[in-house]
Amino acid sequence: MIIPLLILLPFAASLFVPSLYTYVHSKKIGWVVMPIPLILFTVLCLHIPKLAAGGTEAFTIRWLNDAGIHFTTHLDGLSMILGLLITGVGTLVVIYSTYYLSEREALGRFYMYLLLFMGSMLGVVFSDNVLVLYVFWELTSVSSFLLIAFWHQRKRSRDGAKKAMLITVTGGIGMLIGFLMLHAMTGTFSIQAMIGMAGTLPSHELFVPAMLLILLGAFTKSAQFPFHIWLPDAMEAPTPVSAYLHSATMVKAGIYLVARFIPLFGGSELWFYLVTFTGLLTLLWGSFNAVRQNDLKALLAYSTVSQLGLIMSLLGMGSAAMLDIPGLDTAVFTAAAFAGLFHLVNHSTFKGALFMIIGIVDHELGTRDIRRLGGLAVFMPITFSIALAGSFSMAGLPPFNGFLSKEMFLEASVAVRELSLPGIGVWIPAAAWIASVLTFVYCMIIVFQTFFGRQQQTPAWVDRGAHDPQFGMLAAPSILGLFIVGLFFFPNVLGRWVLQPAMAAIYPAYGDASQLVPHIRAWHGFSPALWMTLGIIAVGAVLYIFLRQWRVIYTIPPFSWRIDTLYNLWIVQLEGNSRHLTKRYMTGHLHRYFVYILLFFIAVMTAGVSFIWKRAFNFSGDAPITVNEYVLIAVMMTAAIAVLFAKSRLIAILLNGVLGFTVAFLFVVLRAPDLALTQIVVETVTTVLFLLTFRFLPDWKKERTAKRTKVINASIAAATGMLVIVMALIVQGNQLFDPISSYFTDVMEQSGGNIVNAILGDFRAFDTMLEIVVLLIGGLGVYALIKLKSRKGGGNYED
Amino acid sequence: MISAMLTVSVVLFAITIAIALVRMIIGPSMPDRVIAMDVIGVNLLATIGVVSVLYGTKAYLEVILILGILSFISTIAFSKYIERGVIVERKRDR
Amino acid sequence: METIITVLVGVLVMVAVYLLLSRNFLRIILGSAILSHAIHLLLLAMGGLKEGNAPLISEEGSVYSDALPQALILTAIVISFAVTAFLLVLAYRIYRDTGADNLDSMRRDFDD
Amino acid sequence: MKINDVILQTVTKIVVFIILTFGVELFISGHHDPGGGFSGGLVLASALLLLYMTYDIETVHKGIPFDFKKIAGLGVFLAIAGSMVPMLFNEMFLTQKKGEFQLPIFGATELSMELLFEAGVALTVVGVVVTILLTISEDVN
Amino acid sequence: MNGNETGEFIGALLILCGSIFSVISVFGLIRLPDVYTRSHAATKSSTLSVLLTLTGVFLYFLFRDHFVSVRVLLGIVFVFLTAPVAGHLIIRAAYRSNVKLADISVEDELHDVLHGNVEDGGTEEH
Amino acid sequence: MTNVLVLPLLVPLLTAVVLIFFRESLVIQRLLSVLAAAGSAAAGIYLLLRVQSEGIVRLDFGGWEPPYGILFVGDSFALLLVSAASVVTALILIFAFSTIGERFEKMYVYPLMLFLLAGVNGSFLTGDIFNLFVCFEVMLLASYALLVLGGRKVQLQEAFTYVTINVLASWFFLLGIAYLYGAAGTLNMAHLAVRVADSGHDPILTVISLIFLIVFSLKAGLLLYFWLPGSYSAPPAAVAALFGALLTKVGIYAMIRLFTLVFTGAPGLTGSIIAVMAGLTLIGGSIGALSSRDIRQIISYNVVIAVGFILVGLAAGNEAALSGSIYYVLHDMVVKAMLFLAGGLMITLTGKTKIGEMSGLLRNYPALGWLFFAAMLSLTGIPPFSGFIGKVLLGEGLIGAEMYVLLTLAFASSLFVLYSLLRIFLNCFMGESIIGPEEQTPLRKRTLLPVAILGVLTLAIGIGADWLAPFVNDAAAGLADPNVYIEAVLGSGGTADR
Repeated sequence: MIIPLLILLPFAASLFVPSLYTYVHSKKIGWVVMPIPLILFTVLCLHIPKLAAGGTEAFTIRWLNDAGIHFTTHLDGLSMILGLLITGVGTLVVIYSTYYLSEREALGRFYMYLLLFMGSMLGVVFSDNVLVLYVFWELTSVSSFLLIAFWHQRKRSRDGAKKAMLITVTGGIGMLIGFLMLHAMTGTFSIQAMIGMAGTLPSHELFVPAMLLILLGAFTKSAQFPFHIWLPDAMEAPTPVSAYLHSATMVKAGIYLVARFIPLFGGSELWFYLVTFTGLLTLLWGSFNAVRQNDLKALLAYSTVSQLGLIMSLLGMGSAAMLDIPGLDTAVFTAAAFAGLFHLVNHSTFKGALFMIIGIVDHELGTRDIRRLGGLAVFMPITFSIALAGSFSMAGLPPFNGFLSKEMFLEASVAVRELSLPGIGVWIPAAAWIASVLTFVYCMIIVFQTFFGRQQQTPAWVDRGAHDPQFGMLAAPSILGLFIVGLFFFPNVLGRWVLQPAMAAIYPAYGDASQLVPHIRAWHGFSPALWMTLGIIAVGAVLYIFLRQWRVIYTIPPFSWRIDTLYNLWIVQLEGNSRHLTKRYMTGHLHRYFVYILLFFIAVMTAGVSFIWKRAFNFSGDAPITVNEYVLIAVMMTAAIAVLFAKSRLIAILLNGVLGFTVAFLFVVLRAPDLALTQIVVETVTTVLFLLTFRFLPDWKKERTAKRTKVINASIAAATGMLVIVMALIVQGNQLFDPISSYFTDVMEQSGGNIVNAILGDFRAFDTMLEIVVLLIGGLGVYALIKLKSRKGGGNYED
Repeated sequence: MISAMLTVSVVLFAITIAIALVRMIIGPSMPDRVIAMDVIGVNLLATIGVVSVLYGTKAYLEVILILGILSFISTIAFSKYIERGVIVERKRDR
Repeated sequence: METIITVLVGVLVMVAVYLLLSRNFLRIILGSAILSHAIHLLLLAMGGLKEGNAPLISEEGSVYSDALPQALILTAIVISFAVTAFLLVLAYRIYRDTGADNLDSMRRDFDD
Repeated sequence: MKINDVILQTVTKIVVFIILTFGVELFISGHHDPGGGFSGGLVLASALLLLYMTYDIETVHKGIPFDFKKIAGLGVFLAIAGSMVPMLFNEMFLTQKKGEFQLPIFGATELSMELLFEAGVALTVVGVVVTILLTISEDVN
Repeated sequence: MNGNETGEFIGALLILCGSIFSVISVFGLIRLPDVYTRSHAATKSSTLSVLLTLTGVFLYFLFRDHFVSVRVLLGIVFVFLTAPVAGHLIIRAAYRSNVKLADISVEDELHDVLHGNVEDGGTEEH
Repeated sequence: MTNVLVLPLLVPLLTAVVLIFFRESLVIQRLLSVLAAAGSAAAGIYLLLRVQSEGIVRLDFGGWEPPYGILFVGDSFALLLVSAASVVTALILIFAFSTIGERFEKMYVYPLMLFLLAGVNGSFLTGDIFNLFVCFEVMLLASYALLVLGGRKVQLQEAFTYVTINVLASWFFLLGIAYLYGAAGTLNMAHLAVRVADSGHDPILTVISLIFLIVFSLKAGLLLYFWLPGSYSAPPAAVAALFGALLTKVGIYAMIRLFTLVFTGAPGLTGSIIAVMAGLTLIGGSIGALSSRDIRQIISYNVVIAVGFILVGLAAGNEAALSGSIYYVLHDMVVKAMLFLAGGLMITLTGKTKIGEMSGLLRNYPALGWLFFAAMLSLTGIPPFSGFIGKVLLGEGLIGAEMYVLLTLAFASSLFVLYSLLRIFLNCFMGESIIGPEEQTPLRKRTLLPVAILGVLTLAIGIGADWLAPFVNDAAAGLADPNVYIEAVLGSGGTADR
């Protein structure tokens, strides 16, 4: 029961925040908001013991009974980790932003978005129903859009927001299809129920597409290569947002999703390959690109990309435990998954802290460009120490929590060779090692280029007396800093209470989760991982020292490539090409449109008629015909064809009149007096109308039509006419049923009278009623058309 | 006998209409065409009379009158059009 | 009879479609008028042109031509009258406003 | 230029009367013979057209001072409202009530809702056709 | 009965005569040199032909079904009334829109009366 | 009595006629017109509830038994659409009160709108194919008149295109009816269904059905949508909204009705044609939406996309897909109206039409901006707005029918919807505001109110989809099993006299 309330609380609160302006000084809104995540965090913490004991908690609020979509929440270890991060980091971020954002900003809107995001994110992790999960998933995209575009006056913010929205929604839509496929396979929307059926699924033909699509969703959200491009641009958001959404929580949603679905897809080799290698590639690409950045925030963005790749690849390796390979030591792989979860937490702590620090630097100095920074350690000692902790943790150095998980990662990358699968060999450890070296390098850049060294020239901020910010702003990063260190010394507390239940959720098949949780030790002998770490430090240091020398490679083609270019090209091309293409066929020329429509008619009907061509024509039912009728029809055809060659419009109108009168006469011949009557009158009135309206037209000029167009027009006309004839003959030759009209005759036999008028006035009086309505509308339309003159003539907009 | 006579007259009327149509198409002046149209209308009216005799039905007798009326109206409309360009004036004082 | 009427309908359709494909307003409107003649005749022919009497019960004989299509045609005539009138006035209005007697030249003016 | 239309105007006075009579007859007799509200209405409208052509709008308007849009509206209203009457008697919409009436001039006449309906049709047709013609004519002038 | 058949025959004969007249008049329409003479053929003899025919029709129904068709009578009256007026109006229109007389014409009496103030009459079409 | 069934048509119709007499009195015009639309909605909803308990309602006009007379058949599908159309019209009318201007109000704009509604409702309810044609014409004539109202050059020009193309379409419609009558000898749709089934789905009838396919494609804008972007972007906002919300839906309705009820025999051929057409429509609409810089054009192309999206459900043809389509139609009516109104307001307020010409409107008109944003999300199918549920069901149906290409196209189209509208939002609402607070045209609350109500509606349909579920399920079940409809019309014994 409590969990849905947890999700609901931020949403409800977000509704009220904007109106707080009336009551609360804008600077203090943050303090009103802050208790919300704190309460959530506390409540979640209270659940830890229950989960650690192996329990889970589920609760359902019925929503769409019919479609089987309900708000089912499922609290287990995995969602708990994310929940704690969301609420915990959330609390810190709110505190931080209270100091970070100026009171001139639209703070009400800011906190509203933030709360919206928080609620959505909680929804994502606690939902058991895939569709509800999708609901919240898209809401996170939306709120992220709003937060990135918070400073929407800047074009870069808008572009970044657009990019993030487009990419994540693309993934989301793919994921939705994947979910629907899963539903088609299992008949349920509940993840837990699906997991229960995991064994039967791999043989299903939709299994692989569903997996690919769900991975698409996860990869786009978690900024995996090549979808990572939105994340650096998302850094246009205010720094608290970057710290919160784009490093600690939202980007972890994809990781969460992958972890969540390991029980379902983990048995597939394809899954293992995709997740592991996408992760590694992202890790490499992200770290490689991070080194080249000059903007500290961009550097952190790429480092986030790379770290996300790291976690992703760990989860991939972890899923290998479920591969159906006899004699496999699964403990190695479960350890990888464990490392992944561990690093997930660690990353949130150190990356959150780093973002906040960068924010402080930016806030205090007005720049984030490392080329203009340097020597800050003197001015801002506290800031510096937190930055140091965060960076070293990220680089994988003791005594910080990153060291532990990094070590485990390296270990896993070596151990994964045990899998006798093709293509693993030396690649995984090699990639892991290279990426770690690069990580080391950029971590050193953060620390040394920002806080040490000297400034090229004395910037303005030195004179202004840059210093550590006030305590409140430092509080949040400091708390994270405490965790960075604390987790190094007491990692197993986390392991036992938080990570173990999560492992149980990932590997439900292992009854006892405690065997899945390795005891984390800082020192674990001279393992390959340790040697690798030493190598990283050595090579990394060298690389850092000679940074300026080798950074030139970023200008050489394969290294200078950026996926961004592809995106921009694609967007530009898409808009350009679509404009071009649409202009090509939407010319606005009526003639064109008629040609399209008629050609379509001709094509469809030719195809159709060719099927029934064999149905013989049958002329035996034809009524006899007399000579005068031939003459009449000849006259009609002549008149009609003569219209085509009429030299003046009056002749054409006259000929049309003649045609109308002869049609009326034909009605006489065909025993339709009412028709004849009406036709004659209508024809006359129409002719008069023609005369009335066309006084002002210039005599019609001979249309200068290209011969080719004429031929085309003529052939279209001929084909249309022929099809009408052929189809009519076929239908006449094969009348399948008697018409219902004998009924009318029977009814009328008793009373006598004009059957046609009886049909019009009684049997089908409704048609007649609407028909005069049509006429009335026509009259009103004509009246309005003539009387209502445009005031501005050809203005391009509404008057 | 009677039906033969009637048939002949229908054919004759048809010929009339056809010839008038020729006049209408070749013109040369507008009034020529209008006259041709008038002739067609009037002859059509006669033809319908004959046809209703042929078919032995009174159903078309309305048509005759209406054709007469309308042929008159359209002729007037055309002639006013030719003469003045305006068929219905707002105020006749010009 | 049905066959020849059908052929007539076909010819009318050809003429009408050819007219529709031109640019001049009046030709297009004439095209639509002829098109409606064609469909009325076709509807009638589809009911079967029995050598019956006009559908008036007072007439002698017990065979009547199919009255339903006739009723439908009557409705269709009225509707096509309304539409034609509207179309005509629309073309007239365009001409009065812009001096164009076809859409293309109108558009040219408009784009300037 | 003043055009002398005496001949036309003289004939029209008679002819219009014939046409009007015929038009009314046409829509009343629609039940048994060809005709009915629509063609009757059109014939009436053409009589009016003839008047307008022979005289001019303002002259005719003095004699027949109607807003023809409203006449058209009235026609539709009659047709619809008449069809709704059966609904009051809990019968289906558009059910036609029939009854024989002895009328002084016409003798035994079958008066029915149908006639009201047809009258509505005729009025609409007259109203709309004249509206269209007048609207354009006024604009042209 | 016999009288009926005679009556029917008379009707049919009138119709036949009417149709012959109509053909003759239409020959005039095609053969005569200018619009004024053509209108002569069209309005005079054509009207006669129609009147004959309609009378025939009237008689036919009168004798066959003993049916007095008011509509046909009305029709006859109507055509009788209107055809000359229609012809008159067309020709006046023709004249005022300057349709040329045939070359063989001898005199144009109205010319002096009208010309000089026909400038707004011409919407001639060719 | 079942006479209530005719009210959704009759009330607007009669009101419209009465309003002709009150041309000068704006108060009466406004009051009556909105009451009429509301009354029609009330009748629709009442019937909808009744259908739940009593099954399909029918009304034989003049008491003539089907198949001889004309009748209205109210099943859940039709009535859902009737109710939605009436509600949306009522809101658009309210919007029109404060935006359309007195000039228009005296030129019968409200009667015309009501006529349009009457035609639309009639098309939904009728059970006779020729009457369907007539109802179409009522709607079309009204739309012609509304389109030209105001008489700007673009309007006239687009109206000519629109009218002539529709004349051609109506001609095709009559052609189809002529052939159909020739072959099957009846006009009643249920009776047609019986006869078509009796003939063993004769190929001739299938070919005839292709003509109807063309007709309704033209009306709905399925593949043959050339006329649509131009004519929907020409008239004033209220009218455009009415068009965007209602017009194409009628074509869609007719297509779904006919191909689920009458021509059910050759799902292979027609189904695949519809599938290809829907796919191409999705592509064309998506491309079109990106191609334009004119706000109304972009929105109009979104109409095209929606048409493709909805008819994908017909192509799949199974119950899930059909109910998805139904949800989506309802959703689309609401959201398209909202979008057109919001877009129209932007244009009215700034006097510009291109996205490059506006900026920062969010600062001047925040409420409008967020409503636009909500409409955008809803149209993209982002939950919890109404587009989501239809999309999910459609997706399920397509997976069930194993039409993966179409599935991809349909879902990818949402992305183009998002992108095209996001362009508007980012360019026009965000960014530096170019209108100072003192020079901005004021936006009155009551102008925005209908838009806001539509926004609430789309949210309500999304979250409260469960209330709609019984109706939609009933509708979809009726479409999947035409016998229910046939029996309701002809009676279980009615099938005897085939």
